[in-house]
Amino acid sequence: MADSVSTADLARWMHAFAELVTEHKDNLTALDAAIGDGDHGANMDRGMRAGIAAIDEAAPDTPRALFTKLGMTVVSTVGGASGPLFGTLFLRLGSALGDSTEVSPTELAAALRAGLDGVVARGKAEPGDKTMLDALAPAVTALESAAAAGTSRSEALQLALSAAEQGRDATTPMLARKGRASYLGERSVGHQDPGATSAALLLAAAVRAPL
Amino acid sequence: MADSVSTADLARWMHAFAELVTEHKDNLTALDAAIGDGDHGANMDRGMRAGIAAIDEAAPDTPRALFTKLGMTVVSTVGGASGPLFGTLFLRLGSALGDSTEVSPTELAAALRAGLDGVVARGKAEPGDKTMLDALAPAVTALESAAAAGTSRSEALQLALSAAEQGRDATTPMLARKGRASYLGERSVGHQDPGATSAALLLAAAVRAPL
Amino acid sequence: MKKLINDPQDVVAEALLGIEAAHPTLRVDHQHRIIARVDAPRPGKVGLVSGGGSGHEPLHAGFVGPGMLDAACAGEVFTSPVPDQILTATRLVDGGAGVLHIVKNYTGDVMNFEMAAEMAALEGDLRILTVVTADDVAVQDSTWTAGRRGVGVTVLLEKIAGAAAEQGRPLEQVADLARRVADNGRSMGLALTSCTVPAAGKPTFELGEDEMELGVGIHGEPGRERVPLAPAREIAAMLVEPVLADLPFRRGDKVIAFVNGLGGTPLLELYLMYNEVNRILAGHGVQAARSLVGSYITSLDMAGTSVTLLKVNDELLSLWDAPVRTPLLNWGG
Amino acid sequence: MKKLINDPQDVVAEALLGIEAAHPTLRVDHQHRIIARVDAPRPGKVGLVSGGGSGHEPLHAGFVGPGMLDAACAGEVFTSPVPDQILTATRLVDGGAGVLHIVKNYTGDVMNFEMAAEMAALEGDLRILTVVTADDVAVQDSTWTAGRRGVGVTVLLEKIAGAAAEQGRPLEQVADLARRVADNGRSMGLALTSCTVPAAGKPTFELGEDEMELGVGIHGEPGRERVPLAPAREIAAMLVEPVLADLPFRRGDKVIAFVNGLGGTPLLELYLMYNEVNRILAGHGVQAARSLVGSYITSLDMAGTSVTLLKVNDELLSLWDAPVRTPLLNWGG
Ligand SMILES: Nc1ncnc2c1ncn2[C@@H]1O[C@H](COP(=O)(O)OP(=O)(O)O)[C@@H](O)[C@H]1O
Ligand SMILES: Nc1ncnc2c1ncn2[C@@H]1O[C@H](COP(=O)(O)OP(=O)(O)O)[C@@H](O)[C@H]1O
Ligand SMILES: [Mg+2]
Ligand SMILES: [Mg+2]
Ligand SMILES: [Mg+2]
Ligand SMILES: [Mg+2]
Repeated sequence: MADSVSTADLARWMHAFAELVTEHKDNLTALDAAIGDGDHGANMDRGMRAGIAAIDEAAPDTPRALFTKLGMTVVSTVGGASGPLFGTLFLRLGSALGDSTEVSPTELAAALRAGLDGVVARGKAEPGDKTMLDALAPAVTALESAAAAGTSRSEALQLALSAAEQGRDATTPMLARKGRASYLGERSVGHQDPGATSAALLLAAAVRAPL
Repeated sequence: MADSVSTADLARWMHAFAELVTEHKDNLTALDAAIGDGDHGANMDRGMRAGIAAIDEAAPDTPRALFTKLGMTVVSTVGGASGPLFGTLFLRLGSALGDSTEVSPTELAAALRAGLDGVVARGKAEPGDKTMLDALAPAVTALESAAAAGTSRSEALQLALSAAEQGRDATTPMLARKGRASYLGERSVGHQDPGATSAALLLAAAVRAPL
Repeated sequence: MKKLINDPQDVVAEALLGIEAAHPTLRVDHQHRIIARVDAPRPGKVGLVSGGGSGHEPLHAGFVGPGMLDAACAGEVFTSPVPDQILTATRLVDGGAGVLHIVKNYTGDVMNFEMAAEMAALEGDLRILTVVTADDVAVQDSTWTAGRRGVGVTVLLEKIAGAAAEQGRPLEQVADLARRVADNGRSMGLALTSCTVPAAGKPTFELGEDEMELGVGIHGEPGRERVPLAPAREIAAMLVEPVLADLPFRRGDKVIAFVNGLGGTPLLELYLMYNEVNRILAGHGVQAARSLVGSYITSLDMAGTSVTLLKVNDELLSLWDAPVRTPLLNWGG
Repeated sequence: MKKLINDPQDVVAEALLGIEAAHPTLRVDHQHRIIARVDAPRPGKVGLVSGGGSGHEPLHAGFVGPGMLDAACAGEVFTSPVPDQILTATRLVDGGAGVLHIVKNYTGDVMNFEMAAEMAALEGDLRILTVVTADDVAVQDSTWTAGRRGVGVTVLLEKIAGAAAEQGRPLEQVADLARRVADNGRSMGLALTSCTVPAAGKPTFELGEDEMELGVGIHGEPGRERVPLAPAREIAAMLVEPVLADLPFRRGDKVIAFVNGLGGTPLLELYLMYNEVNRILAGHGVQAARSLVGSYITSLDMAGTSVTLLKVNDELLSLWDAPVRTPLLNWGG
């Protein structure tokens, strides 16, 4: 990842994420119906639509302003598990990126790490629990390695996306230990986690934007 | 109708009626489901089973004792519209036949007329209202004519049964004005009345017994 | 058929055992299937007896208690109780001031209560008056027919007459009041699904995924008309407008507005319906002075709703507000 | 999908309009979707706030009133409320004695209430304690998982803690009591049919005509096991035995026995179930000192039932019996 990104780039990333969520809404809901309560698509879509509308209106000029607005909006419109978790992810991203107008690859990776830590602190899950962490955590690690190795941005994002998708796919055989799917015990095995699926879309959006 | 019948004959008639009701239970219920509340089969079956058990136990030796026991039992086990109506029919039959050990054809026809009048008094329906009266009334008239003409018993009962069945069939195109079917208004047209169907079975039982 | 039951034949008997176990304020005569106030008879108080087929719970057993019914007679599912049973209940609650029979207008119910009253008359000294509810505007009224069905207004009547009896009013007054309620209430119902009678084991009628049955009663009888599925807003209009037009209810009238669930409909939907009903009433200048929202007169597991409006004056309102202590209606000092 | 609704998106908002219109004792903040006692805040009284996804009505809005909740927060259908909303409700009911948050144990509910409490802490001077219900024995408990779901005991807890708050007890005491209720209650549920989430438009899960889902929660999550359709007697055993074994409840224990309908189940069946439950309890020497039979914590239109047992002593019983004045629970002087 050779070059840095602007607040406008980050906003395009979030627009792309919102679009992907809308496109995959029904699938997210179907995944959640199988092992949860069938609202993950609606939750994410409601939150990202509101979030995008809020940042479009506020036209924030720093990463902090962008992600704080987005995170607050997601927290106060989604509810459920994904509201506080994605909300916290965005709020932490905002705090970590701060007011720098240009974000370096290393800064971005570090900010995502901070976001991930926020999700862990809020949800008290670990990788392997069959949650969004299982997609997010490997993606952040991949991004950190790429930043350290000085990989090109598009290649680094591609690597992070692959890691997220592998992580997402790896949730299928897992036994859920957190969230609603944990109520199913053994019956949660064999289903892909909805939250890991939307987390992978976050990385897909970075590739699509492109960031 | 040349010869008279005994209390034992009358009891066999009621046994045959109970059997026919049990055999036609599902059909009676299906007819009632179409234009009523779908319980006519269960009602009649419950009532006649209890009635038969009661007369078998009491072993009445007069028509009055027989039909009073039967009528009271039907009244106190059936409920709904058919309980008081068939119950009243039986109770009036009992009063009209009294304690004579041998019942002449004319007496039987007169007793059924009294029973019919009891049903009219209780239910305030008229022929043409799409009720059990539409089968009962022509049957009683046929029996009266046959008794007056001195027709053989088996032929007279056959004539009464035909009249009952014609009356029953004639309920199909009628618009119901009494009982639950009346709630349907025009939609009651085109369905055979369940009570007329069970009333026709009463005559069929007389033929089957044979009375 | 998916139901929380054992043998379909035992549904009523076993539910009565449950009612008895759950409510120490009620006494249950299992032989006669009578649910009575534990303190019946109340000397000097007019007794209130109602009853009907089972399958409409909480009607009537859930309304037995101080300020409402003294006894309820439970028939087989959708089949009226029998005269013996009604007579036994009547004797049980007679405190010397006479007994009011509250009867929903169905041929079977009317005849069985009538026979009970005739049997009582033969025995002398038991005074019985009868009020018949016939509030369902889906059925055309005529002297040539069995007339209208008694539905939702029965609940309101039992409450109001119960309050009057509790105040110690004499039988004639309680009966007059009850008749005023019967005369001033109108209802209409709609089914989204059929009910399933336990003994039948399958739905009483078939209804497509995009159809509703308009003008149903509470026994799974087919309604007056099959109509396409519609939003709550339109359903409310289909129910409220004919009810309003019938009495008629006029601008300035005060009503008790009762949105009832038919057994399989959740409260969330009933509150949503109540909003629509209330909006239509406001549009007509009719004031919902009081409301009742819930499943109080049901048709087994039928999904659907009925709307009952009762025109009230201050007297009826104060009787409505008077204390009541029954399993299902319970309020006041 | 057959429901009495308009646009699936508007279900919650429109039901709140209906609740407001039907209950003058409640005040509704439509922007924040808060249902509060009209007289909130009560100076010096501990405030009780609960809330959760909608679709469980009457929980929680139907339990707002003197002797129970001060405010309820309604989320989207099956989605917990959001921190802003919870914080607004908390401020609304704080009479200076602090506020108890009553939270059902779902990841989303717990996190959103937690964030609201953190936001309140940042602002200072608002004291909040939280009690979490986690009574569903169908879910295996473990420190490694999200733990058990909060289900039926929530209703009993809101009543008992509400009575304690109404008596003027301090926040710590009310919270302790609430925790004792949470610790001593256990539940298990069974679905005969799936529910249908309005926004989804079709049943959450498919269930054959001769199957039931054992161990369901209240969100249409699949249960622990799919079992063949069984009579009420066996269903009662499937629910009560694991509940009894879990606490465990022992011979001589007194309980409040709560047989709940999941939204699409008629009262007749619930009373029949109550009879079976009571019989099993008696067989174990456990005494049903009080009962609650009805649909109080539901899962939209799901047909099915849940059984909750709460072990009680005289103090809890007297708090249970204390006066309560809410739309759905209403009794006492
Ligand atoms: N404790 C947790 N930590 C991290 N992620 C979690 C946790 N609990 C649930 N999730 C994620 O949230 C997703 C479900 O979100 P959603 O359906 O929107 O909320 P809810 O479960 O409240 O209905 C799950 O698929 C899972 O990835
Ligand atoms: N007023 C009446 N007079 C004569 N027969 C009647 C009257 N009302 C109803 N019936 C008869 O009763 C039959 C229905 O009986 P049943 O189904 O057992 O009772 P219910 O209508 O109470 O469910 C009808 O088919 C009709 O023949
Ligand atoms: Mg979900
Ligand atoms: Mg019938
Ligand atoms: Mg009937
Ligand atoms: Mg959810």
